[in-house]
Amino acid sequence: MVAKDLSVSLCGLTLKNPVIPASGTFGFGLELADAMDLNVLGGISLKGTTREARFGNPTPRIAECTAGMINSVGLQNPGIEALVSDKAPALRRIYAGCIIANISGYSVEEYAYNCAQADVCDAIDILEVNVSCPNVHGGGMAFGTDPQSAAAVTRAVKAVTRKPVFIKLSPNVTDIVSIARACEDAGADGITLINTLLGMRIDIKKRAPVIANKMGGFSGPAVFPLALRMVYQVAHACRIPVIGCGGVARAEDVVEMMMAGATAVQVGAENLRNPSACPEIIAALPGLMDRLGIERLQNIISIVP
Amino acid sequence: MVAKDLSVSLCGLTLKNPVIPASGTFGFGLELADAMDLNVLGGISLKGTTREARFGNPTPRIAECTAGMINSVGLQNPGIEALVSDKAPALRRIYAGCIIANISGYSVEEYAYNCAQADVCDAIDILEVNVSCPNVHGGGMAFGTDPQSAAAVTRAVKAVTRKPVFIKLSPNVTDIVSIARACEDAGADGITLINTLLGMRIDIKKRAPVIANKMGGFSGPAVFPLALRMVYQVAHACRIPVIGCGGVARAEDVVEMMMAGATAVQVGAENLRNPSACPEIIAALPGLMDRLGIERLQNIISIVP
Amino acid sequence: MQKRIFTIESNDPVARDTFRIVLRTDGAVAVRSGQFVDIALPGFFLRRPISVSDSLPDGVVLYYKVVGEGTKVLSAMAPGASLELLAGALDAPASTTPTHTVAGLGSGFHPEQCREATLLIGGGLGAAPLYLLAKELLAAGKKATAVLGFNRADEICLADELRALGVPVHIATLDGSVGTKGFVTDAIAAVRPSFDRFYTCGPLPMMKAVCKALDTPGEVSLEERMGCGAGFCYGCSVQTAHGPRRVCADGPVFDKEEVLW
Amino acid sequence: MQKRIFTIESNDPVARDTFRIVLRTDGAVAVRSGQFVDIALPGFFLRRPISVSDSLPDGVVLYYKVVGEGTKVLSAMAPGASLELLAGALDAPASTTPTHTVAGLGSGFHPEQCREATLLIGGGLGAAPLYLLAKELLAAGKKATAVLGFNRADEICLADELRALGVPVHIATLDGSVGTKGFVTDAIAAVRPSFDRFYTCGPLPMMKAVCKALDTPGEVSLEERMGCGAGFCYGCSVQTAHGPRRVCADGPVFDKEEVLW
Ligand SMILES: Cc1cc2nc3c(=O)[nH]c(=O)nc-3n(C[C@H](O)[C@H](O)[C@H](O)COP(=O)(O)OP(=O)(O)OC[C@H]3O[C@@H](n4cnc5c(N)ncnc54)[C@H](O)[C@@H]3O)c2cc1C
Ligand SMILES: Cc1cc2nc3c(=O)[nH]c(=O)nc-3n(C[C@H](O)[C@H](O)[C@H](O)COP(=O)(O)OP(=O)(O)OC[C@H]3O[C@@H](n4cnc5c(N)ncnc54)[C@H](O)[C@@H]3O)c2cc1C
Ligand SMILES: Cc1cc2nc3c(=O)[nH]c(=O)nc-3n(C[C@H](O)[C@H](O)[C@H](O)COP(=O)(O)O)c2cc1C
Ligand SMILES: Cc1cc2nc3c(=O)[nH]c(=O)nc-3n(C[C@H](O)[C@H](O)[C@H](O)COP(=O)(O)O)c2cc1C
Ligand code: FES
Ligand code: FES
Repeated sequence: MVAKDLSVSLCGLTLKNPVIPASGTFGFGLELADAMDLNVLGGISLKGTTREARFGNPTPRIAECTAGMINSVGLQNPGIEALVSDKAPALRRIYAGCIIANISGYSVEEYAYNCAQADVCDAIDILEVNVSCPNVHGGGMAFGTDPQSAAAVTRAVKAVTRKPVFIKLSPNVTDIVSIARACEDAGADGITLINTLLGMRIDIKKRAPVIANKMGGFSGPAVFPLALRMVYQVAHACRIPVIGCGGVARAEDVVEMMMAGATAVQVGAENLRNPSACPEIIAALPGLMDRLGIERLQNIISIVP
Repeated sequence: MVAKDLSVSLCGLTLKNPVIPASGTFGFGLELADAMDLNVLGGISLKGTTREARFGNPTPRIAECTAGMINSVGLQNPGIEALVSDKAPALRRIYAGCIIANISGYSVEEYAYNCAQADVCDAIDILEVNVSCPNVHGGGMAFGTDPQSAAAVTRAVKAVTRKPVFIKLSPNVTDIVSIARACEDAGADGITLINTLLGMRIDIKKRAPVIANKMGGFSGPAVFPLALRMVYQVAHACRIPVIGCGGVARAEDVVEMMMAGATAVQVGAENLRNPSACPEIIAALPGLMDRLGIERLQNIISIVP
Repeated sequence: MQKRIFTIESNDPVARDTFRIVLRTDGAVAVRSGQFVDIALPGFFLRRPISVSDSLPDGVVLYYKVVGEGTKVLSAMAPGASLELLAGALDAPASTTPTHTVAGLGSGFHPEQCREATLLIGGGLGAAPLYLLAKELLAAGKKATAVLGFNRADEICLADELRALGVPVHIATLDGSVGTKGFVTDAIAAVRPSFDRFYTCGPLPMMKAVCKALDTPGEVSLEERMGCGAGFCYGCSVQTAHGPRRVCADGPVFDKEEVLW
Repeated sequence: MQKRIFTIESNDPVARDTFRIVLRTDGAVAVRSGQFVDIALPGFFLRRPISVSDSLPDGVVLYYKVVGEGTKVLSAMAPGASLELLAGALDAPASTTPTHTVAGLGSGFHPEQCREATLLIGGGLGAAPLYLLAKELLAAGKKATAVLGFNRADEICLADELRALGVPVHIATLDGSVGTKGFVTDAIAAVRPSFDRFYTCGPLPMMKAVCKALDTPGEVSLEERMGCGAGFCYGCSVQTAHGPRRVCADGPVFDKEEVLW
């Protein structure tokens, strides 16, 4: 087999491969440093961070579904200060790839504040602004459900950072394209999609919701066709790069996402059931590329018209 | 085991059980008359019907997904005239349960016209107005994605029929509750949800979409947690009954949907992989009720607060 | 229709990426040529439609090509394993109990329409259903000749089996490694068989070329992605000269005049 | 951490809805008491966390109760079948290759904190990890007494196994069919054992009552729905006196003072 070129170019950064553990499903990277060679990963998206430390939602926070799961972790995190002064620099010391800080907030001002803090942290390569967390009341998702507020967040964070800004969008919307376009027009450097779908399970023995918070974010292989459709739509409607996410579990899914228009691909829930999902996907890519006649992964981005 | 009461009351009609094959996944019932005793079914929702006969979309119209499928049948149907003069009466001759006509349209006027035609057909018990088909350009889904147009369709059809009208909503929306409430305020007798999600698959060997129409309606067990959440939200926000649909494949799913708020439950994609899914679910219900300590299914509707 | 458990008796490679699988069930089987079964595979949502190549008293013989994930899983299944098939049911009253004689799904070929002599034209695994058809034709006293097309020598299958029935078999290969170099139409032109009706199964472009080249009546077997495989989802519809038709229930076999190429 | 294939050696019912499963792997195992493994089950998305009840040189013994769909599937699996477990790895360098000595996931009990004598308090299958703990304590020359609570006689398990180690076992049953009628706290009050540290695993209300009733130091083993089972998803967090802690990685065993009831 000829050597394959897995690298992709993302906002001027070169990722050795397009595979990135998705925010919230890989901690701050540090938690997995003993279990694998992190440096095989194209990038790492860190656990979503707010201004203040948060415990998150009450437990149970996890429910099983057919081919997926619901989580309502609710942005448990140590706060932006701990991210920039502790977590991200610690990861940088052991990891040379692309480090993506995932930023949340309860107001446009908080998003801007957090991004300003992250901007001065050398360990961070990209800011991924999460306007789509369904697990936090009064915050998160609401910003991602209409074009105006998504644009407002985008403008506010672009004003305070020179790092590339990806806006991470919610799939719980009628028209993903209008929201993505609004972010692009407001200066976003890229779009990440999708975050989780709002879902629910009931324990029919207990006659009560499984999740303490009743509902939570649904993701996993079950949501792949929906995520792929949104990646395709947004990649065809915008000129900025898209990071595809949602249900990716195999090398085949990475290729499918890229053909739909993704420049890089995040793996979420699959990491939870298989902590070595990302290294395994990366290891499978060259053989798959060979079978599909692909020399450079970069060449298949948006290859489907 | 004590005899269990599976019957439910829906807009004054008594269904012997809540299990109904969903529109488009059971033809006009007639296609399956040789394969099973139709009369075990609580109701049958017929293939979606438009004013004119339609061939539907080009093939391939079907794509496989993890725990689900995409269809882009595109409302192939023989037209409203054939429904009321031929299909529905033929089904009534062999089937005594609740017959639900599923009505589509390209304009508010067409919806009203089709419902007026169906209104005079004695064989039809309930009109299910599909404002949520993602497979037809310029029609269908658009009416179900904002409250005003969903209400406009509701008012128009309510004006021409005295049969109970269920509006079948699309899950491809930001706020399902506002749309359901608008339908309720406009006079709807009930809400059916969910229709399919807009999804896509790419054939990575051919580097082309699997579905000729590129995208189609995604459904099956994969979408259950999303459907359940919407049923819960709408059942708790509206006073009119909800028919729950989306990913139901087992008796347990029927119970879960009813606990979330559904008065009756439709089974869609599962019929395609298992044509006797509905009779099997119905046969499994009494044993499951026994294990869960349920005497009357009617009593568990909306039991989760 | 009925769901029915079959047991794998054998499942062996017979040509490049091509497997022959023999399935037995508890009860009588009577499938007609051109009909198919729809196989449930563990881990996959939809069933896989596969034509019946031979109908045994209590089983079926199928040939399948490993083209994707489902057929790959199937090819790894060992004798003794069970498969749930969706099949037809002979004289089925309203009941889902799987106790009826197993029939195939779909319409099947019409060997009774052949007066005296026939030409069977297969492309790749399209040869599979022609085997059962040949048996039916020979049993009815008709004469049959077969022309089979393949890409390359290592893909050839069913030729020996057809010959064993007494059917003369002519091969066309794209690379010329066996028989006529080129398409089945080239082999037909070379052989010039005489027949009053043809039956064809294979890739669409091949069948189209065949129908254009031959002016006798003929039947073609179509393929479409299927949802239900049994006529009630309208996933497999094609436009025909007689209006919309479901490949699974109204076909897969159609008169060549019906097909709008 | 590492993923590791184990083979089922035996999988037998030992009490009402309760199974004992012995799993062997290719290589060394060294699990500490209170640790768990996270089992992948075919057809289910998430793994199932189960405490290790005994650590064998090349395997583990687990006890599980059939409470839902996953444990039902597990109970139907036959000896010889394989299971993929997520487990810990002793002295693991950065590598996902499953070749390290298998450790358990999570923190485990601290038998070294017991000075002389201990009380082991189990509720239902909470008895399972106490077995390995008892072995560790006895090996270190400590004395152990066990009090186990069950709803009814047919649920009792692990009592004989603990006795076989030489541990006196006192039983409480809710219906009074065996031992003290009532809760473990009733049995403790009746037996009045002497100990300088207790270890408890069982339903939360039981452990809460135990911690309130006993004023010696103690450790409790918590349960939470888990996502990753290995410390990086924050699905299993609990608030403790020392701030948020992950049950899977910082626990499942906590000092009784840490737990905010
Ligand atoms: C009536 C009929 C008879 C057939 N007879 C045979 C036969 O005798 N031998 C044989 O090898 N093949 C036959 N096929 C084709 C066979 O169904 C496909 O090759 C098979 O479904 C591929 O499955 P897969 O999981 O390997 O492919 P994948 O591409 O992984 O399958 C994904 C989905 O697409 C469907 N699909 C993929 N290719 C086809 C296709 N060509 N036709 C219909 N559906 C497809 C699958 O069923 C599945 O739902 C027949 C098809 C039809 C419609
Ligand atoms: C650290 C730890 C150790 C455990 N040790 C044991 C043991 O030794 N023996 C034993 O029988 N059980 C033990 N459990 C509980 C065991 O994990 C559950 O009973 C089991 O996961 C139920 O699976 P199911 O598929 O049968 O239930 P379902 O209800 O069908 O499972 C659905 C989902 O909920 C999760 N879940 C359900 N109940 C629990 C629970 N009580 N705790 C955590 N997750 C749950 C499942 O893992 C799965 O993700 C332990 C739990 C934890 C957290
Ligand atoms: C346990 C868990 C925690 C998550 N936390 C975050 C988060 O903090 N920030 C964020 O942007 N997305 C978060 N997500 C969403 C994922 O990053 C991803 O967008 C989503 O799960 C879809 O991908 P998947 O289907 O591969 O899981 C979380 C997902 C899971 C499962
Ligand atoms: C093949 C197919 C055809 C469908 N046709 C219709 C239709 O004509 N009208 C309609 O309202 N819904 C139609 N639907 C949607 C289903 O009725 C149902 O709402 C949806 O599939 C979700 O349920 P499921 O997950 O059980 O499939 C169709 C679904 C499928 C799979
Ligand atoms: S596949 Fe359903 S009608 Fe043919
Ligand atoms: S289950 Fe993931 S951190 Fe504990």
